[in-house]
Amino acid sequence: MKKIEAIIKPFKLDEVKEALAKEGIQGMTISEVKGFGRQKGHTELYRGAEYVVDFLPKIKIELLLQNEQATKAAEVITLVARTGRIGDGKIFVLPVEDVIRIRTGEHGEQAI
Amino acid sequence: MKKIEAIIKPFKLDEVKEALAKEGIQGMTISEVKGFGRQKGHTELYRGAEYVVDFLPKIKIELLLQNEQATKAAEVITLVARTGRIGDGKIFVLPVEDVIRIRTGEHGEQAI
Amino acid sequence: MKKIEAIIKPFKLDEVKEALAKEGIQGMTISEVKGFGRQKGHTELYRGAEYVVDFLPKIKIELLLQNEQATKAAEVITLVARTGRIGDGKIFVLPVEDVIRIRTGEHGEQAI
Amino acid sequence: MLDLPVSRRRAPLASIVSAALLATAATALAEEAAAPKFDTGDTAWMLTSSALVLMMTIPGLALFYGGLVRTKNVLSTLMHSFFCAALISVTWVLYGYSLTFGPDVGGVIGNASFFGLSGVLGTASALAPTIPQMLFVIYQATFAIITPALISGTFAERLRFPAFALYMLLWSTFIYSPLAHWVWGGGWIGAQIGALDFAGGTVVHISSGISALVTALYLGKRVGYPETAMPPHNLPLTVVGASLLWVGWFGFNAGSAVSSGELAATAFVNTNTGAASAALGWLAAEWIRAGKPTMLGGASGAVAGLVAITPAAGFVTPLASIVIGLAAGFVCYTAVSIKPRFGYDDALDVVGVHMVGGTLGALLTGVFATKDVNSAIPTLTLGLDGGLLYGHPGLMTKQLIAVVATYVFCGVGSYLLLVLVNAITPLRAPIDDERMGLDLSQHSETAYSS
Amino acid sequence: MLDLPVSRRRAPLASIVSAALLATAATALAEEAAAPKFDTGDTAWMLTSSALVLMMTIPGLALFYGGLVRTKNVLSTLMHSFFCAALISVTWVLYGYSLTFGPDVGGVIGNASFFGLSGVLGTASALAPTIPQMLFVIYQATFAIITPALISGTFAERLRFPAFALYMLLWSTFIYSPLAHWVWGGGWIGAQIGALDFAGGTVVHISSGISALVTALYLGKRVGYPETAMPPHNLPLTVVGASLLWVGWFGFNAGSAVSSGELAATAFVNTNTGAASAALGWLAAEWIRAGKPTMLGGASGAVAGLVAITPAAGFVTPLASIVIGLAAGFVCYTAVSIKPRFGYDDALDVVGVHMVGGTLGALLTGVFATKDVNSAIPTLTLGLDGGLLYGHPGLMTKQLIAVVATYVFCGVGSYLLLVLVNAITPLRAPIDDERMGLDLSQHSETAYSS
Amino acid sequence: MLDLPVSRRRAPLASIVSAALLATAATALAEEAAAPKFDTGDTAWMLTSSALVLMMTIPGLALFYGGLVRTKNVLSTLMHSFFCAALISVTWVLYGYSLTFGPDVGGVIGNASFFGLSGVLGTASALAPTIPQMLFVIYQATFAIITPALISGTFAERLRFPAFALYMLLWSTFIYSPLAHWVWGGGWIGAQIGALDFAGGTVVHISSGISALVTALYLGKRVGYPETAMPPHNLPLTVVGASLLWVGWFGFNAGSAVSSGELAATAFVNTNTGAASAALGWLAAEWIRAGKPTMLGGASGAVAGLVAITPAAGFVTPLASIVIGLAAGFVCYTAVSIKPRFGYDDALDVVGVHMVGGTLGALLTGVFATKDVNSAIPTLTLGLDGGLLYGHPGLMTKQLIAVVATYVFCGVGSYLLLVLVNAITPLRAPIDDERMGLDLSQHSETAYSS
Ligand SMILES: Nc1ncnc2c1ncn2[C@@H]1O[C@H](COP(=O)(O)OP(=O)(O)O)[C@@H](O)[C@H]1O
Ligand SMILES: Nc1ncnc2c1ncn2[C@@H]1O[C@H](COP(=O)(O)OP(=O)(O)O)[C@@H](O)[C@H]1O
Ligand SMILES: Nc1ncnc2c1ncn2[C@@H]1O[C@H](COP(=O)(O)OP(=O)(O)O)[C@@H](O)[C@H]1O
Repeated sequence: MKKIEAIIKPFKLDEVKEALAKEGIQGMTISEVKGFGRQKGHTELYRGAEYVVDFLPKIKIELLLQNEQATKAAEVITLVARTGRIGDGKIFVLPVEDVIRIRTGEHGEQAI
Repeated sequence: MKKIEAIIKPFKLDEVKEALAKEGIQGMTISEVKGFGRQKGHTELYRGAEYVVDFLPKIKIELLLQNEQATKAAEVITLVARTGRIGDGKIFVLPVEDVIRIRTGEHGEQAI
Repeated sequence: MKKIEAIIKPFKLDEVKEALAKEGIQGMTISEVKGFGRQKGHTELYRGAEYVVDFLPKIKIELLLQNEQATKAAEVITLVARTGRIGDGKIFVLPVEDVIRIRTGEHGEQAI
Repeated sequence: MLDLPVSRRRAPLASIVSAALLATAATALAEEAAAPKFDTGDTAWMLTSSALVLMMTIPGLALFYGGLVRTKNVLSTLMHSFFCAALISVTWVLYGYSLTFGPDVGGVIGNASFFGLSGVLGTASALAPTIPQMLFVIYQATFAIITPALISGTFAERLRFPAFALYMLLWSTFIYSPLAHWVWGGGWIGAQIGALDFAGGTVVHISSGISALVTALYLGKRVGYPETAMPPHNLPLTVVGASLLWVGWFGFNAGSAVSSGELAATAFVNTNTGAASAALGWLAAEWIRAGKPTMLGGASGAVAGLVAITPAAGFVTPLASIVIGLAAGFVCYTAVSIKPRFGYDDALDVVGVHMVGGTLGALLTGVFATKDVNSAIPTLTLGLDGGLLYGHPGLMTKQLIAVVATYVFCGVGSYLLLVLVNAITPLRAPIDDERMGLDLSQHSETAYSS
Repeated sequence: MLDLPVSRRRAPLASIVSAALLATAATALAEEAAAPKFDTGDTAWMLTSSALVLMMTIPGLALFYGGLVRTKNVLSTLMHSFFCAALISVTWVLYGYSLTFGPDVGGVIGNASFFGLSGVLGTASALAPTIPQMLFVIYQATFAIITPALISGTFAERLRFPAFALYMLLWSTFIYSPLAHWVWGGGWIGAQIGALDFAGGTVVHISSGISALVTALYLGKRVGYPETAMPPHNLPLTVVGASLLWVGWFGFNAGSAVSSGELAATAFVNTNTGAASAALGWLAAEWIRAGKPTMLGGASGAVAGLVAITPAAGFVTPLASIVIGLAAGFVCYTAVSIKPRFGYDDALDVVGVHMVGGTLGALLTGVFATKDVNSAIPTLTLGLDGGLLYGHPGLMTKQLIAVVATYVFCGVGSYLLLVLVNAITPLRAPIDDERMGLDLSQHSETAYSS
Repeated sequence: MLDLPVSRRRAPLASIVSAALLATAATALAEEAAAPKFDTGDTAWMLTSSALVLMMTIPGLALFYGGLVRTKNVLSTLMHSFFCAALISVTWVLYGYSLTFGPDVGGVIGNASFFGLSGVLGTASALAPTIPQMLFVIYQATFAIITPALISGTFAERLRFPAFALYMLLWSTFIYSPLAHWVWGGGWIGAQIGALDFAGGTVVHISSGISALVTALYLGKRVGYPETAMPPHNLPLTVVGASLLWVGWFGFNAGSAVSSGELAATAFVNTNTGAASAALGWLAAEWIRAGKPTMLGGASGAVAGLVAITPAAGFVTPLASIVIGLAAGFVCYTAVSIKPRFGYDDALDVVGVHMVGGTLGALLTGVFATKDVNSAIPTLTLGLDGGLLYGHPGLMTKQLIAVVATYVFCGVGSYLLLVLVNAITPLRAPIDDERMGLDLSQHSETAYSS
């Protein structure tokens, strides 16, 4: 089992969700995060003063999947979330030791 | 050392926190996330139009623990966060290589 | 490659960000979380009633780095985020299996 | 009630009631005299006051309450005030005004003369002889709107919407209209007992407060109360609400002079002074007892002071207002602090603020009322020219009778209505709906998105 | 238009227009009579009304719209209303008032006499003989401000700011001023046809509504509409906005009596009744059709009712207002529900609420208007003493002419202005700017931080 | 000051001061004449104005400032305004009104005649002969409330609450009351110099602005300023605040006519025009200098314009208001932009807006004032019938004296009070409390929860 963490541009969320659903992926957890990277931030104005905002809004998607599904999911996200412009985001793949479904107490792949 | 990530229903947070505290677990980090899964979303109304909201509010608990404590904690959460209905959430167990306590610079189990 | 997750006091974010940038670290993802630990919460008042708030606002920094950079980054954060008082936070180091840059599809260290 | 083309000016609402009623209630009724000549200044102030009092409910009260609930219930709470404004605006025109201010039937209720506002155009009410009766209708409508809306603070976060709508409809019809008639419309409390209520201490605040208590007891507690903390989701909204209540209350109290002159000015000063003193009183009590003064304490104190000064505003001096305000701040703070001991769940403290504050104000009116401020007092009180402080304990008795009558009538009445409503459609939301929040479960809406 | 030191009182705005214009439009023009004697009560109410109507736009409309957009566009949406207040306040003083209410040129436009408000001090307008003309200027300014601001709901979330500013400037000058002149300022619709529009059904609501439709069609849809849900980012703001619109509308409608007497009172009652009934109507429709009544539905319904009652407020009975309100609730709900079928993206439903509600109100005024409420009707309508219900279908014809003329003039005019503006500076924000949000892309600001 | 049962009407506040004082200050003092006959229209407008000016502080100013601070300090910032309303409402009744408007003692202060408002009932003030003195009391109270509340913008996010409360109490007593007495209450600036200040340019804005500067310098900077960006946590709240300030300001300026007639109307038009022009001016300056116009810029500009037009509103023409407004927009924008160079931390720009805008307005009043708008000018200014533009440089001198006197008195006075307060209870919150936020550290509260 793998955990996939994808940082994407917020307006891509709906497309990514649908593409993953098409792959048969039935669950995911998302959160609002802020990212800092090569994509430069923007300048904001405040009564004649300017200040730079480095952190840009991103969406983080967390996915627990079996190994093959994980590979597939990473590919799908890479494809769908891409705009080709700086700031499209990253995907991290992490090892997972166990998964439990709280409702049933099932462990492992059953629980995904 | 393990990292436990639990996605639970928001109204269960207080109970879970107390149950973990009873197990001697002294620290945790939580955040607001949104989940998508078997539990179906709800319909919202907007001036005669309807739209479906898939993502439901969940709480994510992050816990860094020694191995045995981790097993215990996962059990406790499974027990306490359960309502028996779809959407109770998941627990993920991830391997961890090191922990540092910023205040002291301690590493490893000392730092938990 | 490692994933570093640091939980720090919010007002330390700017300093930490700058210190990491000085180390040549070009990207990071942050989110607002709430922490519970040895640092005790505060009491709030509500029309003559008092209630204790255990969870305190923290910032979580997520960093994907090559192994040496990761060690260095953990050191820098430990140094800069420290106030010496309870609640300074933790750093967790997790193994990572792969990283993908969505814009280019690059994998591994290239993609960081 | 009679429609006179009168030119008498600047007498307080209540004075005219009694005067008119004691005199010749029967005579002028049918005959529509020549078109009355209105005073443009009085009319201007009453137009403004009507707008101000509506502003108290929407957005004032809506925000005051809406900020105090949890995020998942804010829309349902705003809806409580907003729906009362919509519903009662219509029923008031259809029948509410007539039941309340129509010609008296046995000291108990108004008759049907003014149903659909027939016969109102081109006349003046004897209660407000210098303005068009049409304006008196809408001014009074705003009082009829806010009173049931005040109760909604007690049942926030758990009442089903259909039951809410029905309860408000029945309460407004069977509790508010009779009570307002008794006190202001020529009924027994105002005209026969001679109790003083300048702008609605009994009619608005005690009535909603005691009904809130009965409702809280009948409904039971919210899931998780009191173990789980349920902090206000947006206190700035509550502060805005309290501020607009404060500002709008000038229409409520100074408007109750039903004229634009010194009585209105005095009521205005007393209203402001009472609100301010009570804010200071509550903050001081908090500072002493809990160690810190809070913003919510200041806001709650101001509202408590406004409640307490309401029956007194046109009868007492500004210095008396300071005393009334400080007392309200301390007493209501205490009432709210000890609520948990009684075990009922009055979610947003309607009892501690309106029932307690209203009762305090009604009784202190019996202490501080003075002919120096309002020369109509002897007529109104059937002979006493002031309160306890001026050597007339008799007024206290009258005030007590009015208070007790209001408690009994509204308490019992609300209980019966709750039983009735619950038999027709369940009051409480199912536990899952309550957990999910009333916004989603009752209205399929979410307050905040990104 | 003539500046008379008249003492005639309490006639509705429109009545005086016609009366004055039919009579002796030429005579008094140049000669400044002895300083007119103003009525302090009328003046007080009109000062208040002016403040209330400005409050409708800022913060009322700003919040009503601001709460409905997504977080990234809230400041740009607030700016739409705020900037209209700033811009048109100045142009109105410079030339707008004069073009609208200056002496008539061929039934089409006012002349330049009052440019820079020269000659205004110390006079009264024949349209408002008991108050200073200076006050009439500012009262009318608040109408000139809100009308273009209403349109902004249609182009929210995608218009570039420079194009917005230019469009509003041109629209206000070339659409609003002529149209308001035609209806109220002595132009052909009010003075020659004799159509009734008490407070701006055609001038304010139909005009902004039809222009909104044309603008939505011309601009195209927002990126992602309608596939992506775009839920309101902060409905409590919208509820506050709707509440302040409701309260402020008393200045709009009751203020249109331009006096402080029974006509103002009746318009006040009708306004409140219409708003309330429409809120109930919309909620009922929703409950039946979608299964739940919503807070946004209540708020939208109230606004729809306020729109529909606007042309009628000083001409109909309170019972007629209930009918008009209920109809507005049902009809506007339906209009808004079926919008998706037509495929244009009227972001915040200006068409469904203002065009549809305004048209409904204008026509129902033709049904329910009655001399009993407003004795000036025969003068205004050139002889009919009421509407369809009172046996005079002729009024409907007049109303229809006014409505159609407004559609044609504003529809075509807006289209031409859009083409012109777009040629000068692009209307649409580039797609990336739209995605990033107008707050950042147009104003370099973010609404909320921590 | 004398209590006359006068019937003179519609003269501006200031004119009566001088007239009355120059004439026979001694005579009528003790003797209470027969009950004065009040004008209901004037009274209606002043009741409304009093409500409007209170609305400027709560919720207007509270929101304007509250939206600009960081989330952790919003309640403490709201509290600044709310607490001033509570505290000064009470002290004004107890002694403030008397010190300010009581019979003059040596041109410096009022005496104790009106302590506790004794002797006020049943009389009129010579400054407002057509309304009850009771009403003049509360109208002036609202000015006394907002002035210290304005200062709070400078010390936001770092002042301890106990020190805040004490500072406001002392400032109001020892700075505001004397200064307002000098300018309006019969003291040396108004009555002997003859400087013009229609509605509070010196008394309210320069006084609070210079005190803000001194306070910012004395207190030192917030932790992290200016390295760390401290963006406003909720700009929509700020926009609502600015909008309510704009609307409420009609009570402030048009109310300062203390009557309901043409002077009020002219002041109303000028106020609106000044606000609007300054919003445009600020936006233009921003657009030119920073590349984008911002919503906060529009809101700040409007407030700057309102400040600048305040002393002039009843003395100048609408066209002059456009000039004054545009100048205020440009100048205040510049002042605020260059603030960082001076190194003090005036958190919410009280200096740049109120000190600079107020000074500009006071001086431009010296340029544009004209007898055509206000025929009382010759009496008020001891003989000059207008300003620089009308060939009378003498008025500029008077204005300059008033401005400089206000700077010196308030600057030195505030400094002394700060030293005193700090000796009694520390002004600055400890660094950890400041970091945690004042809401939690001073009030044990959190603004927003879920
Ligand atoms: N080393 C990193 N660790 C964690 N998150 C990162 C890292 N680098 C980038 N990110 C995240 O990915 C987002 C996009 O990265 P950026 O460098 O701007 O563009 P790109 O993805 O095109 O290389 C950032 O906003 C940040 O959230
Ligand atoms: N594969 C997954 N990866 C990440 N999070 C998941 C996954 N599946 C479910 N979740 C999270 O768990 C929550 C509950 O899952 P759901 O399928 O609705 O019910 P259940 O937990 O009863 O199986 C979801 O809302 C989501 O936050
Ligand atoms: N076991 C844990 N698992 C996850 N997060 C933890 C754990 N212990 C502490 N934390 C996080 O670290 C923060 C600081 O911990 P705390 O015990 O208060 O102080 P210190 O870091 O000085 O030991 C907590 O608020 C919480 O967010």
